[in-house]
Amino acid sequence: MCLAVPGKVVRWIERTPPFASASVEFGGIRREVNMACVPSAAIGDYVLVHAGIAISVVGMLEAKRLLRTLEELESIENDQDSTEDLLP
Amino acid sequence: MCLAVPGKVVRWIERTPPFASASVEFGGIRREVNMACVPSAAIGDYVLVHAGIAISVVGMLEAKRLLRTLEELESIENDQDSTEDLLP
Amino acid sequence: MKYVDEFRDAEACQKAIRSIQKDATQCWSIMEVCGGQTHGLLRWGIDQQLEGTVRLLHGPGCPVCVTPSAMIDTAVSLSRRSNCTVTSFGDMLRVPGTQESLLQARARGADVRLVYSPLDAVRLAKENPHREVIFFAVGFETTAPATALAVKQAAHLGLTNFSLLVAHVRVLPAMEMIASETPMLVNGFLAAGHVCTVTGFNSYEDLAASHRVPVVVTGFEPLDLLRGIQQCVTLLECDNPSVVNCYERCVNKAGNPQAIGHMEDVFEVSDREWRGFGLIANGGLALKKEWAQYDAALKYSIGDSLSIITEDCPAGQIMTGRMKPVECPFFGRNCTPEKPMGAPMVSSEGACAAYFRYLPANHIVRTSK
Amino acid sequence: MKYVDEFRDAEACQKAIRSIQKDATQCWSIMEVCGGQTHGLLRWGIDQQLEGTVRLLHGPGCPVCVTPSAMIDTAVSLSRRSNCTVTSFGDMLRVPGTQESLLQARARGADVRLVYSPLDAVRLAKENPHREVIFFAVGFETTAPATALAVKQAAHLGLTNFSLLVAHVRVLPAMEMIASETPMLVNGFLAAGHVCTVTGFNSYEDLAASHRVPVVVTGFEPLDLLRGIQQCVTLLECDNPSVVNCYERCVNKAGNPQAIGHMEDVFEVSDREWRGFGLIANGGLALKKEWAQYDAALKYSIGDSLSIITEDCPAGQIMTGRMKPVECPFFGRNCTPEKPMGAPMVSSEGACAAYFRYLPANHIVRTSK
Amino acid sequence: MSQFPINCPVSNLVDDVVTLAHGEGGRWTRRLIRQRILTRLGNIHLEELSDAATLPKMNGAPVMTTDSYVVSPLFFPGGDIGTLAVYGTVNDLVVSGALPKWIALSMIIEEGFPLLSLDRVLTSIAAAARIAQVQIVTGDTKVVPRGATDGIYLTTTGVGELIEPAPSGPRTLEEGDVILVTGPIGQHGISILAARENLGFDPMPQSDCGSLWNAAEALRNAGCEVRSMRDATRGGISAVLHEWADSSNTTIAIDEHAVPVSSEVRGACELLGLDPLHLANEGTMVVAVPGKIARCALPALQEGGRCPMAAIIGEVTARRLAPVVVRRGQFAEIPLEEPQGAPFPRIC
Amino acid sequence: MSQFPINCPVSNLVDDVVTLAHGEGGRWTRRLIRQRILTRLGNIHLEELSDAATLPKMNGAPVMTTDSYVVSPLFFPGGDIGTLAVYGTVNDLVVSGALPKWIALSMIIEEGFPLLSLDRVLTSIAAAARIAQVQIVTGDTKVVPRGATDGIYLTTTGVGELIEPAPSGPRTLEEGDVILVTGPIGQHGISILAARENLGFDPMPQSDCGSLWNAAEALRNAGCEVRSMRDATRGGISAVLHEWADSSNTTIAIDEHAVPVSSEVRGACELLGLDPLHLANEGTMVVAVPGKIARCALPALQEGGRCPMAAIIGEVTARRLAPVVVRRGQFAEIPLEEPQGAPFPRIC
Ligand code: SF4
Ligand code: SF4
Ligand SMILES: [Mg+2]
Ligand SMILES: [Mg+2]
Ligand SMILES: [Mg+2]
Ligand SMILES: [Mg+2]
Ligand SMILES: [Mg+2]
Ligand SMILES: [Mg+2]
Ligand SMILES: [Mg+2]
Ligand SMILES: [Mg+2]
Ligand SMILES: [Mg+2]
Ligand SMILES: [Mg+2]
Repeated sequence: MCLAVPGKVVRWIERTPPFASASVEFGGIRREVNMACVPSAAIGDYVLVHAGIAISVVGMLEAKRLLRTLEELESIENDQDSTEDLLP
Repeated sequence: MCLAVPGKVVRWIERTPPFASASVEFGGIRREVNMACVPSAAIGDYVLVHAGIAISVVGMLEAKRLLRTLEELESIENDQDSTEDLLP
Repeated sequence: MKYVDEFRDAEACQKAIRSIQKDATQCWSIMEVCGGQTHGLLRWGIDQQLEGTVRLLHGPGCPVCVTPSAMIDTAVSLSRRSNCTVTSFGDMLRVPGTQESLLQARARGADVRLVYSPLDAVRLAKENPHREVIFFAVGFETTAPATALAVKQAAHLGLTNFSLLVAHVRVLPAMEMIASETPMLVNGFLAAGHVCTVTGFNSYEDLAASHRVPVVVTGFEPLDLLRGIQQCVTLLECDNPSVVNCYERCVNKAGNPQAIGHMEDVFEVSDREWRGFGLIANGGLALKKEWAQYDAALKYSIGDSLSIITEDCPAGQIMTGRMKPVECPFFGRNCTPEKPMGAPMVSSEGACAAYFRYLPANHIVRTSK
Repeated sequence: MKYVDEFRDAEACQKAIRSIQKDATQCWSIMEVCGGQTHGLLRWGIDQQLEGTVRLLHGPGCPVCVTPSAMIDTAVSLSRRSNCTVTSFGDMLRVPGTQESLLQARARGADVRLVYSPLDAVRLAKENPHREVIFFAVGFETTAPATALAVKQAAHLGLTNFSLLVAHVRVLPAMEMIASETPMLVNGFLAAGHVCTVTGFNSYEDLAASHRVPVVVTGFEPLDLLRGIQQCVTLLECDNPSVVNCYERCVNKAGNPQAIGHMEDVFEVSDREWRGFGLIANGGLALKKEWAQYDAALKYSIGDSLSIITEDCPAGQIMTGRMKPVECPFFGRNCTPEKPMGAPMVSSEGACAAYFRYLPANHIVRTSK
Repeated sequence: MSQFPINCPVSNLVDDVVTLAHGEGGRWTRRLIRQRILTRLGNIHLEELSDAATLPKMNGAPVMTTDSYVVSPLFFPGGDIGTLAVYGTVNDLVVSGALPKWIALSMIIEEGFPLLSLDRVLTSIAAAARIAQVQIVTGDTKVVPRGATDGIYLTTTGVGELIEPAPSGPRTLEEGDVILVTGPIGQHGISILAARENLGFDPMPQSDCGSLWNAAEALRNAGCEVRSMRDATRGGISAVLHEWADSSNTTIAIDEHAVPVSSEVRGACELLGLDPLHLANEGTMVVAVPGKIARCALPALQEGGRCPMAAIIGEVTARRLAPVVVRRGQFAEIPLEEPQGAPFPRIC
Repeated sequence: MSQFPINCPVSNLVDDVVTLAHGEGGRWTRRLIRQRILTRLGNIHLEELSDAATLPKMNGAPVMTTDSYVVSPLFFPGGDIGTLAVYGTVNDLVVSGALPKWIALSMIIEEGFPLLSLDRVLTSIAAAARIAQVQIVTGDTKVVPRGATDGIYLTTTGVGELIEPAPSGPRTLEEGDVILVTGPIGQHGISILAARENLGFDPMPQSDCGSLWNAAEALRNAGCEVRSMRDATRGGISAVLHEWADSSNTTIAIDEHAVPVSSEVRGACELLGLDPLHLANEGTMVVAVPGKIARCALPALQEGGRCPMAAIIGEVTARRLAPVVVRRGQFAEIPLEEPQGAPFPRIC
């Protein structure tokens, strides 16, 4: 029940809840999203959108941290070498 | 506003007004007609039907009388003879 | 078909025509009151064949034609309400109001339906308890008993979603109005046979006597029409302005007592505006107080409204016999059944439509395609 | 697309898989709570690639699957009323009640519409003032703020023709119920990332501590899922039953205060029957008294009704992790997405449907055409 | 952003009605085609189930016609929308002088339409195609949401092969040509009206819905030179005669008493204020032949063409202002009104 | 006896909308045809206004196809129901290896449909027919009462002439064959969905609606042997691949990353939970060629066929249980779901 997609805030349209809304970009398209739950989102921020409303601002630093953690996995792994047999 | 057609009463269906009705024959077909205005119509009588209701019983004798009147015209006319030039 | 085919016998008709031609010493102006008679005369070519013998004037005989445009506007506005269904007879739907016709309203989304009988509108109300079904009741005394029975059926069934927008008209006051014209254009009337089936013809005695105009109760088949004309000519020739019944198989002097009873139970005589005529005293029927709950005008708070007649169409001239359709400057040019300017060109009983359809081939003014 | 593509990087995923395989000393049973996670795991083949390393159990994560059939029956009966329009999300419409689904009702004439957002249902009510628009509100805490905003918008707009049939469920009580099963089947939980986006994860501390079960807040992209599994395995391997957030870019410990605020303004915690689980204390959300005018159950006098579960489908077994879909005797034989026997085969998030769609080609039991 | 109409696959299909899933081109569409359509209409071309049918080469010139059928009610005494859709298109080919060969069938079905009704329609199509000796070679099925149509609409497109010599066409009508009809008129129009409006007629008037192949073939076999043939569908005999008169710049004169009309149609027309000349036919055509051919054409139709009620109803005359006139006994000739639409009952 | 629906001639026609009288076959129908249809679509066959068009003899085998178009909304970015109806039918002929020649056009119009919208549709039909070099040779117009349809439905039936050698057909697909698409997928599906549901996307995604003639002709000109071509309409690429795999008893493997998808379609699909492989296309086809032909087919499509985004997306492999599998990077091969209906947005 929780399909939610990150999109970039392009323009605020209305600031007052419950009708607060902004134009948000997903890939090559934009659409209007209810922003009542993310009042502090700034232009350029990514928000997570579910059922027509933004439910959070996506944290850039946290995203980078996760990807870095995984890169670290890689370096750990590079010390070893039993790879090929695990690919499908 | 007064298209009315004679049809033959074939069967009484319901006797109580305002729902009184009978099956009436027109040419090769029959249909149900409201009979509230012709309570005395008998099977075999012709009734004049307008907008789904019978508004009178057609008088057989009167019909014959009219046709006879016209036949009489004919006999009167037959005494004379300036006919052909009047046809179109 | 019995009582139909015998009265269409071509040979007998020819004899009747010759008889009329023989009897008539002058070209009498005879008005057939009912549009159905107009159509019969034209469909069978009687009009052509009596040309020069009798001048046939086409009377006010189409209730559709005489319904005021303001009344149609009311029906249109009711039909636009989201929970209302407006029902009426076919030709009524096509008559333009001041803005549009019911059919046009329907093409724009209104719920408008054609019924064959007022009783069908009752059935529709019964089958659709959540919709308000309004029957736009037009017609002469011929039709009024059917409407009266519809109201009685609705009452029996306890329906609260059925009502009438009443535009019933009475034929006699209009005939009186025509007869009162000076100079008087009409020498004799062919009274509307099917109206008389209901009402009888006692009431014509006064008209005939006071205006010295013969009134012949006449049917619709060609022989009936010819017999009526013949009788009228005879009465005129011997200067006998009396009332004669030539439609005896369907009409009694006193009319149909049950039909009158149903009609009088439900309706009372009232003044009514006729399109082309103006307000006619006692010219219509209205629901009696005790049936007020079935009156759409009360139910939906519709005020009285007289139309201001601003139309170019000289329909009043046509319907009072002062002008023949072909004499109208618009006939067949600006005004055709496809693009009618006035009601007489709309209704299939309207005199102008009848002329347009049935005029002899070599007289027809056909608009270019 | 930013924040999507990076987390689908195939090479990084392969590394994470290898890392998990390296870390796991035994085949842990880990339950992903949300159906979206189930689909991600199957769509990317993670399930296959971790076979033998981790046993993935599919949790109660589809609000559609857990909506009681009696509730659907209520929605169906509302949709059959002549002036009512019932709206809901797509998958909800396909779930059978005891008699039929909303879509089936629609095929038989009911007014049922699919909406993308509860806010669309408000717009529908605004645009159709003469119809009663009912939103059948299903969903976890992820969706509840949107429903709450819909009610607030309706109030702002002064709409009186909008109401909710509330079937919102809360995920924590169901997790507690699963964790309380003896013997305990689940070694660790992947908490539903988008639920936590709204609620945060403070509330999981008690669950983790009292049942000694690690809870890892996990996202939906393959890398997120793998990172969650990896973290869970790590916690399990070092016997550390704590709560860890692996979906940090979207989830704060305290959740989204505005979303919680809107949700709590409108809803209060209540007991609720879950299909396959029975009555769960505090397992749902209900409208607060002050919003009673938007409660379809009150507006249309709908009584409480617990379904008597007589279904053959062992959905409860599936949703509590006691049985895998392929272990169900009906799976792929009597029960397919075209002819589902139970909710988990209907919803696109249902575990059985996910298995049917994404099982490795050589495992698929395909029904004959 | 407004609500979505439900155009999603219905997983748990209602078993006895058509659902949107049946029209989505996927598994359910294929099942519908295999279980209901192919079983009834199957032939080597249709069974290919490809997007287009590749057909045997033709010798003669191809003749092509299309019509959509939106009749209400779908089932009526004497036929249904399926029979209409086959015979209507076959007859358009036949009157063009072609041998009907192939039909493409496109169905637009309303969600909720009973599968039993669909079966009935398909069975009618199959029977009519067999009788008319045409193959349904390709088709299409769309399902539209409830309320978006009236149960089912069919569109048939026919391809036939011209048989030489073809009728010379309505432009070639000339003074002295004779007009025939192949049977009693107005049957279909009255049948539809009575069934749709539930007029409660007893017996229910029967439609004349059927193939005109035998009639056309009988004229060819008898070697009759034909100026023009036309199935008198919408607008009835009147529409055909008006079109012919206008394109040949003649006036066509009809004797009303010579026009065959059944007693059912007669009665219904009097009651409802209709003229049979304006009523639709679906298995009755008007034929124009040179005056000298009338002697040969009438018996050809009555015997070889199996049209016992065929009749000569009038002739082509020099152009007057009215394109079509009707003679009623010894009365004057009266112009026949051009149909402006489907006739409907009048009470006035 | 119930009320009559109003199927009577509207004497005083509403001037700016289609009325029932326009569909009754009489004067108003003729006027509609003359003033609006012939002015836009006219050609010697259509101008005959006869019940059937007699066409020039053909040398090759006739190929026939039909489809009804019930699209909602009627107008969408990149096309409308008129363009769809022409290109859809043209493309069915093209992918069958035929030269499209003639189209029969049947319209079912709702009473009240704006004449301006009808003009727009007819203008689109005319433009598409010109581009696709087909003639609209015969047609039909029906008008149904308000509420009985969704504005307008079109049915087009196309007849073309087979160009030898024709594709050998999906049954002939074999291991090692290569699968191509002619352009980015899912454009039409997303365009329609966004326009219908008023999803407020900016820019509005454009449909790919167009003719496939150039693509097919480019393959022929380059001498490429083609196993099968198919316009990937309802059900998208997935539907075509499933059908091909089943009829050739192979498994088709697709590389998801190789499938061209525009950024608009990508964004919309993520947001709405859709898979572009299941979305409809209206000017994009799937082509199967023998493995050795891939080198020739791709540049032929990209250059001669004016399909710059054409791509090789997968290949035919030995039959496994799943008819179609998708590879996503280094992940496992996952069976591709067979479309069960038009995809619709999920939030769950
Ligand atoms: S012809 Fe037209 S304008 Fe003239 S009177 Fe008749 S309806 Fe009126
Ligand atoms: S396979 Fe079907 S019957 Fe078995 S648990 Fe899943 S939904 Fe229920
Ligand atoms: Mg045709
Ligand atoms: Mg035809
Ligand atoms: Mg024809
Ligand atoms: Mg198709
Ligand atoms: Mg319908
Ligand atoms: Mg096709
Ligand atoms: Mg197609
Ligand atoms: Mg195709
Ligand atoms: Mg046609
Ligand atoms: Mg509609």
